[in-house]
Amino acid sequence: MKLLYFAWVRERVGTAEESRDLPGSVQTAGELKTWLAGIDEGYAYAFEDQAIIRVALDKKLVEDDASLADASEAAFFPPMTGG
Amino acid sequence: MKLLYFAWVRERVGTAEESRDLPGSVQTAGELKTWLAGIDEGYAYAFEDQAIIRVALDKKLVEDDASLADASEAAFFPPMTGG
Amino acid sequence: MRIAVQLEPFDVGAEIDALHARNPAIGAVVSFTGYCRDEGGALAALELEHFPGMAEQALAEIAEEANDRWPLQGATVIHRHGKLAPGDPIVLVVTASAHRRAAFDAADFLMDYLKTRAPFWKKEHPSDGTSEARWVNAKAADDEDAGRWS
Amino acid sequence: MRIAVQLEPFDVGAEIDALHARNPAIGAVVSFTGYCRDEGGALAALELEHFPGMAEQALAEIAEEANDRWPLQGATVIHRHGKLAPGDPIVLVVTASAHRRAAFDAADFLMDYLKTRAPFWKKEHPSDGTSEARWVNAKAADDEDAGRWS
Repeated sequence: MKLLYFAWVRERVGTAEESRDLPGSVQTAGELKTWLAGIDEGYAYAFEDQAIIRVALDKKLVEDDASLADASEAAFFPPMTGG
Repeated sequence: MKLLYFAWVRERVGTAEESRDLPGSVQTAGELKTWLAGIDEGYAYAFEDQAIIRVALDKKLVEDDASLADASEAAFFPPMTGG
Repeated sequence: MRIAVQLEPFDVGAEIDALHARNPAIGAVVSFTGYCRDEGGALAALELEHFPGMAEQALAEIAEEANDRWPLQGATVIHRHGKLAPGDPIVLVVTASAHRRAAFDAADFLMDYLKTRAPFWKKEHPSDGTSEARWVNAKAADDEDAGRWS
Repeated sequence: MRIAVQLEPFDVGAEIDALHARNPAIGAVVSFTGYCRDEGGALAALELEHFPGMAEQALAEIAEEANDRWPLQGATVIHRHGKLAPGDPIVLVVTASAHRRAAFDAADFLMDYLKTRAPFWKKEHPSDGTSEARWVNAKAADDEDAGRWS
């Protein structure tokens, strides 16, 4: 799956974009956050407060219980601060 | 006293500006409306619904009970419709 | 505070730029432009009568009141008079503040107050060429809008 | 609906004129321009990161929602990205309607929603030259503002 990171999530994981094979047990956006948090220290730091990290599947904002089944891309970022 | 009229009040009285000596019994803006209404048919028509006619003394909006004592100019007009 | 009552059109972009003037304390500028509508083709022209002297004074007082109520970095109010055609701009309000809430509320307030307190009167000239021009009636809704702020 | 996400500055006056386009059904145009502040001299620059593709899509969805809620004749939303200096314009919202209430409310709504739903992130570069650049924290007040419309 294609994974994108923005703002301080990007800085903490150390990459803007990558591709990863997800284990079958990772079925939802929230489960994907938990799984990513276990990769290494940088990912753990990025996802230390999982609840505030926003997820977009194929460029649509979703809740943590959203299924990854039909998504080809997941993006992770902090709460937006535009405007 | 200098008297000014605007919009349909002006059209009904038939003049934009005039000067009139007021009788001593006319002390307030409201009393001036009533007095003007008695001048002729045009004035009567202009002031037929006295309550909705606005008054400005020396270019300041006032209520009907405002005293004419220090005013040199009184203006009469319908509710404003600018903007 | 910039207040103007004029026959000429105004330049909205130039007024916004002049108010902002690259003042780095300003984070938000809101503008309201009111235009003459054609009322579905029924209106040929709009005539705006005003009370010279009092109009400028009333607009300045309303702008001062907005300035007292909100932390503004500045405000501009321009109202035209004379004969206008559908599509012509009539009135412009611009407000500048550090934050968006104050800029929005002050512009909204200025328009509400201006409608009920500034001495301007609109007369509509119909496009059918036969019916007489008629004075626009004040709307009860405008008094209610102005009442929101007291 | 005109939606743009761009590096370049925008021309507020030209955008307002383009949206109004002398359409005689439009009686009211409201614009909101957000500018980079210098935070009392503490800020040297603001960096705006965005999610390309999703940013345009999110702004278009928010504009559609405004269009569903109010009788608009049109709306424009432009958001810049990249590095901005104090005084630079960041965001522009313009709304057009027959009446002022709809134009004001729709512009207010667009700004509230855009702040919490469009994928942009601000990083502040301090002017003291020694402290590190830092990401702006989302404000609870922005969520509350967005909540006003639900």
